[in-house]
Amino acid sequence: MGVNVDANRADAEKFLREVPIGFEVLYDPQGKVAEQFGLQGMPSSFVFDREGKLAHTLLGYREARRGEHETEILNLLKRKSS
Amino acid sequence: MKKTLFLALACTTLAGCTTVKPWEREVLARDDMQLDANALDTALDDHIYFSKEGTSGGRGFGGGGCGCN
Amino acid sequence: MGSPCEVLVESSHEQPAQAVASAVAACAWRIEAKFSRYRDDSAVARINRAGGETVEVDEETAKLLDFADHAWKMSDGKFDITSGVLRRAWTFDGRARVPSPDDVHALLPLVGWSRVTWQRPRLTLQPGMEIDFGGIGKEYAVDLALAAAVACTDAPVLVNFGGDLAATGPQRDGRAWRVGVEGVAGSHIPWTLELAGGALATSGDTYRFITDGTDRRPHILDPRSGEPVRGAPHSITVAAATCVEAGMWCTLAMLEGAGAEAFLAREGVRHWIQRK
Amino acid sequence: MANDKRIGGALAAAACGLLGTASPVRAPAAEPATKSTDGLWDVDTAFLYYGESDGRVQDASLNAIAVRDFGDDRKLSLDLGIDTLTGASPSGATASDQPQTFTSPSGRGTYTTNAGEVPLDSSFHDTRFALNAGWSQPFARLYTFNAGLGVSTEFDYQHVGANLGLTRDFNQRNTTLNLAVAYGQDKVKPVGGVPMPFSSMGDVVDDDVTPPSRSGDSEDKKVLDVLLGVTQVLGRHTLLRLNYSYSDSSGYLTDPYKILSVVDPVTGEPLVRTPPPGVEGPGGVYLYEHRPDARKKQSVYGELRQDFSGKVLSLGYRYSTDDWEVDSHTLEGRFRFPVGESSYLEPHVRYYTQTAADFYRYSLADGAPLPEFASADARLADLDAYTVGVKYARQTTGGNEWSARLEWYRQTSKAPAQTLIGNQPGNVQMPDFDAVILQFGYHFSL
Repeated sequence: MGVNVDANRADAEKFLREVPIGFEVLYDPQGKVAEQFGLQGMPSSFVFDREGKLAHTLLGYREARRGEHETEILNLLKRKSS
Repeated sequence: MKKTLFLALACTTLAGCTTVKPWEREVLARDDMQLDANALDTALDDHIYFSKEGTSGGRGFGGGGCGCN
Repeated sequence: MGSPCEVLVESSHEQPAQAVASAVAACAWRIEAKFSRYRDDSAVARINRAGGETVEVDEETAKLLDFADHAWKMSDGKFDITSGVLRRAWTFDGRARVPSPDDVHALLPLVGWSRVTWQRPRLTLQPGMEIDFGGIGKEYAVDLALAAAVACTDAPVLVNFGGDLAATGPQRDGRAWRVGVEGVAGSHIPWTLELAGGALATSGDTYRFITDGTDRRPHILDPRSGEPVRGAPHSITVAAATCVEAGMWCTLAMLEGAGAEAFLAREGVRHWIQRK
Repeated sequence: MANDKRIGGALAAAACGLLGTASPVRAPAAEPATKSTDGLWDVDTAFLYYGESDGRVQDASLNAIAVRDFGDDRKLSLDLGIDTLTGASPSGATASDQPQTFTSPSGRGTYTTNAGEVPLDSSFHDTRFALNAGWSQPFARLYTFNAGLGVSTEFDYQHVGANLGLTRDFNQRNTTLNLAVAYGQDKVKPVGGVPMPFSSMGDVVDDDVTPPSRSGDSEDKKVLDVLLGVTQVLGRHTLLRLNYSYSDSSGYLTDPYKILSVVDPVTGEPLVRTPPPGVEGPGGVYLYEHRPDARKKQSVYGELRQDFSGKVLSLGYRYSTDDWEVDSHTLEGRFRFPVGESSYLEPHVRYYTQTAADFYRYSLADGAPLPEFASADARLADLDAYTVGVKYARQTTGGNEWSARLEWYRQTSKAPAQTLIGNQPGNVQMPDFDAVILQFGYHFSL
């Protein structure tokens, strides 16, 4: 799920038309969610486990670390719900 | 003296500003808000002014490496 | 059509959405009425009742028969619209009933497109033979329904007939449609696929399977042996330009059994296969 | 089914036969493609024409900067420039009410300046090639490192340079500190050799003879630049950049082609000289200039960028001072505003003013002791310059951009009163000029 923090929603929609994505996007023009998570940089990703607990926080994005992140997520998915 | 003034100015800016949050940078992220938005124009201008005026540079290492001065 | 049908229209106005819904529903009902083997008044029922007599069929039925003929040739006889009579021995309703080899062999003379004379527009079946458009009909309905929707609106539309679906293109904001595919029975994770246009079809035992206690047997039968295909995946989902193609890929891949993955990979078809 | 048989085409054809024209034209299902800038060259090209009034210097140049992002902001940039310079530039000699004859820098011929005109040396034309390559990449999240190498070559000048830079973000990237160092090593190979300081312009010599008073073929120059910068976000719409830079040049900083007129200490009129019989040579006494062999320069640069709902104002100011006593102020402003959907206009103004170098002389008095250093180069006099221009840029439907820029530049200079001799204060003629800058640019990706 993506949280878009553009103050102007039209900017986000224009971008999404150019770069289609496959997940839900929520709009947070006031940055309330961002504030709540104490965002340190853009983009930031928060990975939650099956119990809804925050498992990983990823700050920024590096193509070089993509495999690492994928493995982390797959490991979380493999873990059975307790 | 000049140096001191400059450093004092820099310190003021560092401390005295409200922080812009990472998610509030959509304007600052625009191409036309980048300091190098006119990179090629300013590089060419710097080269011209380097060869026509007594001082150069300042913005970056502008305009050097030329026998025109 | 025996499965839930839905149409999604991305429009903020009610009127075009209504028009699309009506057009799609009309299309669905028409094809259901014409090609269902469960309805006595359908074109398929008329053919199956002919008892060895030659039947002259209309243009639309002829096209479907042509398509079935192509598919039979392409699959070296594995896809066969006359294989439905085998169902008399196999019942795919979840009950544990495994037929005896004799039951199956008794039915084999009634199976085989090679025993059929198809000379457009005339079709002659051997007495006791039946055809059905399972594996083609629903997919065909999806493609036609989408075409009908496009005729009514410019808005993005997705047509979903029981898991076989097609979309006009991405959603208005450019995002792909997200489609939930029922997971392997017993698992509660529905996995999602993205569809930015084109079609998806799914074939599998998600809904219908029987069990003999050890082996789950998918509802795909090899018409040449009368036996269920061994080693077939639990479900196959394929993306293609049209739903008819996607559905045919699913069926053909299912018929490959354990070789389903290799088959689809070799053909360069985008697919998702679930095995237990 | 035979294992090697492909049926995709046959199936598609069969489906087409079934669905006929009723099949809507649709894109095949595909995972959403992520638009990526990886593996693309981002290229900025420009053609620039610079032309001064009265047939003085004209320069035409072609420039291209290509940047390739190798992913994760690791960028390679290549910068290529070619320019051709023609026309005449002021030699440093004063105007006179008599025609003046000079020996050209090669020592092989003469040229004459009409009475009442500022002497220009028209033998000045050159082609310059410049190539710079740079690499920049982030590390440890908040740091960016960059390094570059550059070379340029002209008929009489060679430059090799290297630079290193480090950037660090602080304060949620609201503050960026930047430290950069550049080092350049240049070689000057003047036409006709390096003139000795204050040697007088000689008579014309034969092709196989070195002109008199030459100390050698070439001289070196080294330049070390250090830059310390702070970029501070002042608000959602405001950005401030402050730079402090220090530049240390050493070696041969003299212009080998510039001369000073020797004048009558009472009237201030150029001395008149008659070359020996049968010899061509200067009709006056002209001495080659001599500048100090070191220059330490400091400057402060500030730039403010402010967004006004889509319109961007940028204001720049530079103060520079050096141990040659050249102090300058530069003020610059640009205002970019959109015109329609895909174009923008950007007016530009610039004002520059400088004080004269302490060794600047309009001329030298005959018989007076020579100063330690002297130059009559107007670029080291009191000087004011204005630029007014406008740029228009338009985006193509493919996302590329072309632009056109027209600027007008006026420079006026003044010789400080204490450097004037005799009657000069009433009839000083400085080589003031107007120039136009015309630039066409095209920005694209490939």
